[in-house]
Amino acid sequence: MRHELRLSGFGGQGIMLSAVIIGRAAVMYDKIFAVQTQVYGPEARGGASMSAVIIDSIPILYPKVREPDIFVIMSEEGFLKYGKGAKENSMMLIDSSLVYSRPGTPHVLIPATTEARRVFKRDIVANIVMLGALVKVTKIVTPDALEKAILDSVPKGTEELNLSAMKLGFTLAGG
Amino acid sequence: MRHELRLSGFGGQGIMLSAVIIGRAAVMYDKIFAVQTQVYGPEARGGASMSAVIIDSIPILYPKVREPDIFVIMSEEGFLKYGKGAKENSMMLIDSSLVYSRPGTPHVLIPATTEARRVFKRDIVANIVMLGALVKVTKIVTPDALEKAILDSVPKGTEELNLSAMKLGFTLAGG
Amino acid sequence: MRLVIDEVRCKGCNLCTLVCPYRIFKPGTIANRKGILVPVTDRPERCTNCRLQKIYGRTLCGMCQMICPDQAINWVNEEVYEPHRVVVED
Amino acid sequence: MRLVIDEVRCKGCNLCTLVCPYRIFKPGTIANRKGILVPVTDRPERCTNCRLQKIYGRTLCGMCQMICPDQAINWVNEEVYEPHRVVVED
Amino acid sequence: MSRVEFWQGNTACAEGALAAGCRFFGGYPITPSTEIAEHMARSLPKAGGVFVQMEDEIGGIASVIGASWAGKRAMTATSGPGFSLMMENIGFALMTETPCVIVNIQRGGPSTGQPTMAGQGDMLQCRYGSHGDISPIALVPASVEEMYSLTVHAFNLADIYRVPVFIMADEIIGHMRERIEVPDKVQLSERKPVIDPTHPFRAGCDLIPGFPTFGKGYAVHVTGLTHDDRGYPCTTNPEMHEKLVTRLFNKVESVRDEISLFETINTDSKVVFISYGAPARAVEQMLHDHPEAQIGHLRLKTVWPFGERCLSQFPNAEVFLFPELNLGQISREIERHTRIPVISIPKIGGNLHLPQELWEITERYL
Amino acid sequence: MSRVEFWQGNTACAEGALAAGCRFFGGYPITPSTEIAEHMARSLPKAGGVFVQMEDEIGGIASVIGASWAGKRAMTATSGPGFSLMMENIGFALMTETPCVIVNIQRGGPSTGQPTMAGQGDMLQCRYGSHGDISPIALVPASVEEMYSLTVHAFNLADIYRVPVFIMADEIIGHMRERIEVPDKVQLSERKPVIDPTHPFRAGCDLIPGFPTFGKGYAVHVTGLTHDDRGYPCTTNPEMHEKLVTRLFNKVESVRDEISLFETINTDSKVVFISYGAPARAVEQMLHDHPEAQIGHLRLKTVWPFGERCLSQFPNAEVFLFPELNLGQISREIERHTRIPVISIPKIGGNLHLPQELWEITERYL
Amino acid sequence: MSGDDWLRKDRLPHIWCAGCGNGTVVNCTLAAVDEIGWQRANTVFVSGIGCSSRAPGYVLTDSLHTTHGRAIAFATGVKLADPSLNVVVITGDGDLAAIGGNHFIHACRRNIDLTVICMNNQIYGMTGGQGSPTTPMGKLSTTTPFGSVEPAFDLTELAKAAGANYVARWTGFHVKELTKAIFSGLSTKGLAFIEVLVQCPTNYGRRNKYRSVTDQIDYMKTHSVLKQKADRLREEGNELPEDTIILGEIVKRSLPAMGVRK
Amino acid sequence: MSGDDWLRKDRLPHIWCAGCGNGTVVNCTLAAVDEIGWQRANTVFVSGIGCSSRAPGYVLTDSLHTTHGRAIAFATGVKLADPSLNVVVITGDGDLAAIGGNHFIHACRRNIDLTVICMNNQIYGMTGGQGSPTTPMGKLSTTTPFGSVEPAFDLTELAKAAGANYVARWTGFHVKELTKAIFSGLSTKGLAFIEVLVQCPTNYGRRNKYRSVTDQIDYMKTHSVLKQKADRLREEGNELPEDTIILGEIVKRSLPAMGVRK
Ligand SMILES: Cc1ncc(C[n+]2csc(CCOP(=O)(O)OP(=O)(O)O)c2C)c(N)n1
Ligand SMILES: Cc1ncc(C[n+]2csc(CCOP(=O)(O)OP(=O)(O)O)c2C)c(N)n1
Ligand code: SF4
Ligand code: SF4
Ligand code: SF4
Ligand code: SF4
Ligand code: SF4
Ligand code: SF4
Ligand SMILES: [Mg+2]
Ligand SMILES: [Mg+2]
Repeated sequence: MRHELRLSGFGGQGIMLSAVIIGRAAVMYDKIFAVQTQVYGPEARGGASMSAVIIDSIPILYPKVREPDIFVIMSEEGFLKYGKGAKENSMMLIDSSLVYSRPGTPHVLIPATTEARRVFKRDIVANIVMLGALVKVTKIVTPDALEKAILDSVPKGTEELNLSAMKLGFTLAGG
Repeated sequence: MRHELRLSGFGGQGIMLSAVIIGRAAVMYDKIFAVQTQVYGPEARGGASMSAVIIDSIPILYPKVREPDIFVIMSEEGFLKYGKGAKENSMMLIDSSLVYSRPGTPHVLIPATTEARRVFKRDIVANIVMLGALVKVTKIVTPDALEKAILDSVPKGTEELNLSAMKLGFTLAGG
Repeated sequence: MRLVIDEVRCKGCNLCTLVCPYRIFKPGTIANRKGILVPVTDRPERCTNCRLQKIYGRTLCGMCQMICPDQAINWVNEEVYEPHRVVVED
Repeated sequence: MRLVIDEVRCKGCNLCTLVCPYRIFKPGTIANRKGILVPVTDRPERCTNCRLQKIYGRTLCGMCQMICPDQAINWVNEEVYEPHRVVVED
Repeated sequence: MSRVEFWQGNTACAEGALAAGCRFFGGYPITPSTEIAEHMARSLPKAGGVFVQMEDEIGGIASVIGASWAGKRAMTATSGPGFSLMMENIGFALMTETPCVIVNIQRGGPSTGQPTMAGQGDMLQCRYGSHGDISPIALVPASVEEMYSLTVHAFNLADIYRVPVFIMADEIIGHMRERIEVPDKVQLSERKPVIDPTHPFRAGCDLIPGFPTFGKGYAVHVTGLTHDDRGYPCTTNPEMHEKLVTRLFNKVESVRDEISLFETINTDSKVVFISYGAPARAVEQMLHDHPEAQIGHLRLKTVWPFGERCLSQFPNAEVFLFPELNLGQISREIERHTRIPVISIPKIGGNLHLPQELWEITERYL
Repeated sequence: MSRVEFWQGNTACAEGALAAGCRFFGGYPITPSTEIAEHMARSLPKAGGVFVQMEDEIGGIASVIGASWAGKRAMTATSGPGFSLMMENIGFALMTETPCVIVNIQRGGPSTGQPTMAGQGDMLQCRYGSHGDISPIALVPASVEEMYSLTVHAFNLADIYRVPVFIMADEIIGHMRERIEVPDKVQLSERKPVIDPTHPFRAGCDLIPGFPTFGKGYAVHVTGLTHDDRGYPCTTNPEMHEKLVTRLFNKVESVRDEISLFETINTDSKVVFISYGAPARAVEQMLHDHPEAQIGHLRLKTVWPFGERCLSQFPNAEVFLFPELNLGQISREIERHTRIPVISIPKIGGNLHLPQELWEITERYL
Repeated sequence: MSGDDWLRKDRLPHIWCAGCGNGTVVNCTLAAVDEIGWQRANTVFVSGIGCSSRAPGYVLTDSLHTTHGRAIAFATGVKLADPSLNVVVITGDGDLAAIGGNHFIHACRRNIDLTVICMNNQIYGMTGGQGSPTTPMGKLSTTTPFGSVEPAFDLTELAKAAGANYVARWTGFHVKELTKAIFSGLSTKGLAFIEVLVQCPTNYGRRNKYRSVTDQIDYMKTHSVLKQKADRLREEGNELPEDTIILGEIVKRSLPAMGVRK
Repeated sequence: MSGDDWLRKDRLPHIWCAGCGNGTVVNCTLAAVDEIGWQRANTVFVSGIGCSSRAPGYVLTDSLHTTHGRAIAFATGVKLADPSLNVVVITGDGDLAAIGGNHFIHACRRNIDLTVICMNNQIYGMTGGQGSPTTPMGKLSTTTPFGSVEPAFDLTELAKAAGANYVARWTGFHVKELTKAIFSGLSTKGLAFIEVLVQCPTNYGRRNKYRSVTDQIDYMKTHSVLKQKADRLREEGNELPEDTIILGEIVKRSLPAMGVRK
């Protein structure tokens, strides 16, 4: 069941946090295996940030993503740098509020940022919206595990907001 | 004609300078070969300072003195530390004003410091007195070379004094 | 002279909006492709630099350009747009 | 109490000769085996430390000891030399 | 008992240190090791320990050595440039036999190089980087779990052998997050007690003297100069120097087979991989993907001292293949110990060897 | 033409530097190298150069690198502890391809060790002491004459290859005085001119770019970060890093047989000594004392890069005997290149091997 | 502004975050350098490591981006080896005052003819927000998670005590004054030190409850006092609040200097 | 003097030259340490490398003789790890102010509870007489053969600017005052810095035409002025000669300190 997931956007969107939440959900609550990595580097500041998660039911040996089969793309530059070469039978979740391009491969459009702003007046939870949608579409972790991992990871006092964002993601992904 | 020469005394007596003068005399004026080495080390401050010269008519390979055949000893501690074990057929020049012990091996007593004080009112030239005596007794360098090397090495304005000291050395050594 | 914000360089910090005595810069509202809200200029012809730089031959005010940490604010010479310049100098 | 210069430690710097208000230390003239001219003491019984330390139970003056960079100046208790002490306390 | 966590390698390292009783961290931030310092800054005060951010790495390691003499388990963490700056005081720690743990999360060098990319370019530096003849201990974790367990082990080795112990991880292992089972309790060793307080640096036949902690009345003199058994400087006595430095060298080298930890797979293979750190994960993946090929694997957990015994585990080996994130540093050491060809598979720039890439090379030798 | 002098090794080194056109010295005093600084302090101002005593060795090497970019031949001199402190900036010099000369008059280590006694304990440090994969050049004089001539040579190599060049002498050679014939003129090389000013770090097939001296209008950007041909940072591109660091490594390694200087005696012998620095004098004496034995001698003048060709000069060799003033450092390198036994004859503490002692060992193999 | 001619335009936009004050200081520096009439060919920018230290990489002159903390020592070599070069050092609070503190005070002591501009954002920006020697007590950073307990340096006082000929402090908001101060620094024979307080929204502002860049600029505006005024207030017996930022020329003198062009 | 109990008598005579002032400072230090009632078992002496830094090797307590310039950084670790230990750092002008300058100013900034005693002989004694950052301009050393051209540090001003709680200067002649100052330093919570000018006949005196140790002591006596007096003279508009040595307490304050025993 190995899945290789790549998330990209710009700094401040919480791309890294999203990746950690997914990994945490898998390891701590779904009791499977995950490895999370990311790109550091000052160039990532202005440009595209990227994080990756591998999920598997058996221990993960090679820790780096080789050919992602799932993408979460939250900025145009992120798409150009990290999404464009997606392989044929991959799945891409795109924040359609920020990404103009579209891949030739299967993808789902989620207007996460626009909706986050509209519903919560907070762009900042767009990443959690995307996570909800991601889990809905790909089922790489269980919704339950996702919820627990989100609660572990978000600042105190924002739990409700983030869970609502997650659910909005479920909804936007057709759930 | 290899000679291994060891000089010892206490700090401030000019033991190092003496060694350099001998080496210089040999190399620059007698056109033979010499290697000069010395003991550095903070312990030498209070205690005994030591310098060594090897003189040979052919290039010197091994630069360290192995078994000195000539000694110049200018302090009691210097004798105890560096003179006591002199080999049988060696020659030792001793500043009898400062050294109380006597070796069982051949030696010449030169009251260099007392005489330097008496004649020149300057203890500081005792080392040059000893050099004069050394050359007189052992002939390891020519008196002419010694004189030139002394002139090269002593501070401006003290040339006469030092040459007189050298000659005093010749005299004290029975010259 | 015409005031331009270089969209490639601007990162949307809004420092220019803070310093202009004429309030010529207003925070942007629409994100560009990089997700940046570039300020919009409000009647830039009011800028002293635009109006008088050519005449006096030196920088007047220039606060926005000086503080812009991204070297994104510049005045371009519009030789070809002679009429424009006249208008600006009004 | 008796003033002693430890010959093993003294390096003949003559700082003690500089500080004693009673001029108890005089520069030495004869070199010892190490070539050092250890100062000689001139009527050390004049030293306030020798005279009064036992009585007051604390260091009096002590300049020489304090400045001696070689920890060579000390006062030794001379329990065995009772009579001496009496003399010193004169 | 244990609990499961999803930790970053650097977090696991810091938590391992805390579990090992480390109560002092002195350091200076540098990518990609900074998370360790940051974790310690948050956690140490709560654990009754001290975190201090020093003015530079020289001060960082100096403060750690000072803290160790004051009786604390102490550590610092850094990366290449900071590691280079520590070299003088690392020599001091070796000369004075000061237990301490130094973590180097390796990035791309030389110089400032690639601050955020992985490398293993400091493997020979940790062995030879300080002047004079030295012999430190260096461990190389290949997983988040080992970032924890080898850090605990490092503190134990440091206290047992009275040496600085290096954790020579790389950016990949330091920064990746993965599953780790954190034990409730870890096994801890202690520093040897002092036998003869008048000769605090006199060692028994294990060559290791007891540790005279400051403040306990030993009045011990600790110096980086050549010293005698009392700890007193004696810098012009060749015999004393030889005795001291040979002991310092041998106390580690003579037990190198004991200290050296490694794992082996398929020991009867002809083609044998050697690896440590992140590249080990690539080798493991390749072995997993090609079980039929029965390739051997020697995974080093200790690189220094190098216990050559590990090589003899592979009696049929005809070639050693050695992927490293450098231009073949530990391969050079292997070459000293074997007549079998050692094929270095260097990779620099920050990428990790691909399993596929290793397989292609392997095929040439099968 | 030439003149005869009776010079100390350190004097000869300083005079060699002056003859080579060195016009900048930045350093920090340390025994047993200080005489070099002191000589430069006296002589440089008269030669129109600059002597600066910096606040530490880190500043010393930094100022030297700065001066080199300002177009001067520049050097520093130090010993173990200071050398350790220079490691970070030595890496910077390698990464930025800055020509400079660094003299290490080796004393007894580790740590402060034996400040006034001779050692050769930093031979591997000069090769591996800075983080990342590096390849500097290191020369090893064995006489006062070579302190002069190899210093001149070091400046030439530094300028030709754009690397820091080390003079790895020892206290014995640095401090002894002996006869030297000082040439009236020495041969000097120059830095390559810049070919393409827009890509100042682009190298031709010799892998060495031209040198864009500051103040000449090149507007060159010099950085210790991984950089492209223009000199601009590019720290997350693995290919660029690999290209750069491999080039830096290979520009020296690929010509190691050219760079490596050595002398041979009795090349058809079975028993062959290898040596460098002061121990070479002991070997020479022993050979002189036992001409009948026809012992071979390979005396290295260059240790890094190590040109293994020198070993093949002795086709009949059955054993290599290698006296060093350390615990066998360069012996380790030899072991990599030969299947013939390498017998290390280590000596630490400050004494030099006695010819007699070497002879006794030799006899076992004759 | 013809300071623009001094930029490596091919490298823009630079790597600094949106709203980072460093870019402003570059503007002021280049304006001053241009105004004083230095030529690109005989001007050298030197820096260490840090966000701030990336500045020389954007300036179209010979530029030396060195190791962390060592910029001044490298610059000393450049300047002494060729005094005809004009040498400007750009550094950060960590680079200058943490790891580089020793080179800093020694350059001030030697009074070597350099201009040193410190972009003081009171944090280690490049490495992600650790406390620096200028982080005010009580402020948050990733290594002072409970508020810094160490007193901060007053860099200008240090420079003064160490012997620099020219010392001034401004902020990234005071662009005209800063430009003038840099100009004065460039004109000074001997060491000129100009400290500029700059905002680091990403790593300092965010953690220390400045919601936006402009908030932090506002803070600098409202909490700063000119040195003359501060002196006067103090003389009148007033205590200035702890967090007052003193701006202006702190020292201007002409002690003996090294490395001055003949 | 029971300070004598604090000596490693088995190591005397020490390695210092005849007339070297270091031994005097040891006397004063031990007298102060003894007077304040510290115990040998909870007192630690730390030093770097240099003649001066050999001092802890003669003191019968735990003593840490570290690397050149780093004493204060090591001491910081000792003190923070176990604040119940009393920590005294003994250092030289080269050790403290040349290579160790950064640790010095940072310890002052942190105001960490150490007492730092600097034996300032204005020269590198141990390595044979090179110039140091406190060698006065014009003075001769082996690396300033034509007279030093670099200005010298005023170490007390540096310590003050950096934030130390207690700062004083005396000479090796003023044994009573020095002992008192060290006592005050030991009593101070926070960093106490005591600079002591000492004669180095071998490497400074000899080269700078002091014919004897006592000559140099005489110079220190005749060229020094108490701080109070110097301040008064200056206020009255008098200029003090360049080579005036200002003695006394320079600063005494109680800013927040680190590492203080609870
Ligand atoms: C020797 C060394 N230690 C640590 C680092 C990591 N490092 C890079 S930048 C930096 C701090 C920079 O702070 P500052 O000078 O204030 O610059 P800023 O990024 O805040 O502008 C550190 C610690 C390094 N590159 N080299
Ligand atoms: C890293 C390093 N650099 C240089 C030295 C050499 N060194 C030893 S002591 C010393 C100077 C000491 O000067 P100071 O601190 O004033 O002590 P003094 O001998 O004058 O008392 C130097 C440069 C060293 N030991 N280590
Ligand atoms: S100051 Fe410059 S970067 Fe900031 S918003 Fe204005 S134009 Fe854009
Ligand atoms: S130059 Fe001055 S007036 Fe013109 S836009 Fe900029 S700030 Fe406004
Ligand atoms: S002060 Fe001490 S060392 Fe000096 S002469 Fe007097 S007793 Fe001797
Ligand atoms: S204690 Fe005082 S009076 Fe007595 S000998 Fe010493 S200096 Fe003189
Ligand atoms: S981290 Fe801070 S200092 Fe660095 S570029 Fe971003 S805002 Fe500027
Ligand atoms: S060299 Fe100077 S400082 Fe060192 S012991 Fe001798 S007199 Fe004292
Ligand atoms: Mg900063
Ligand atoms: Mg000194």
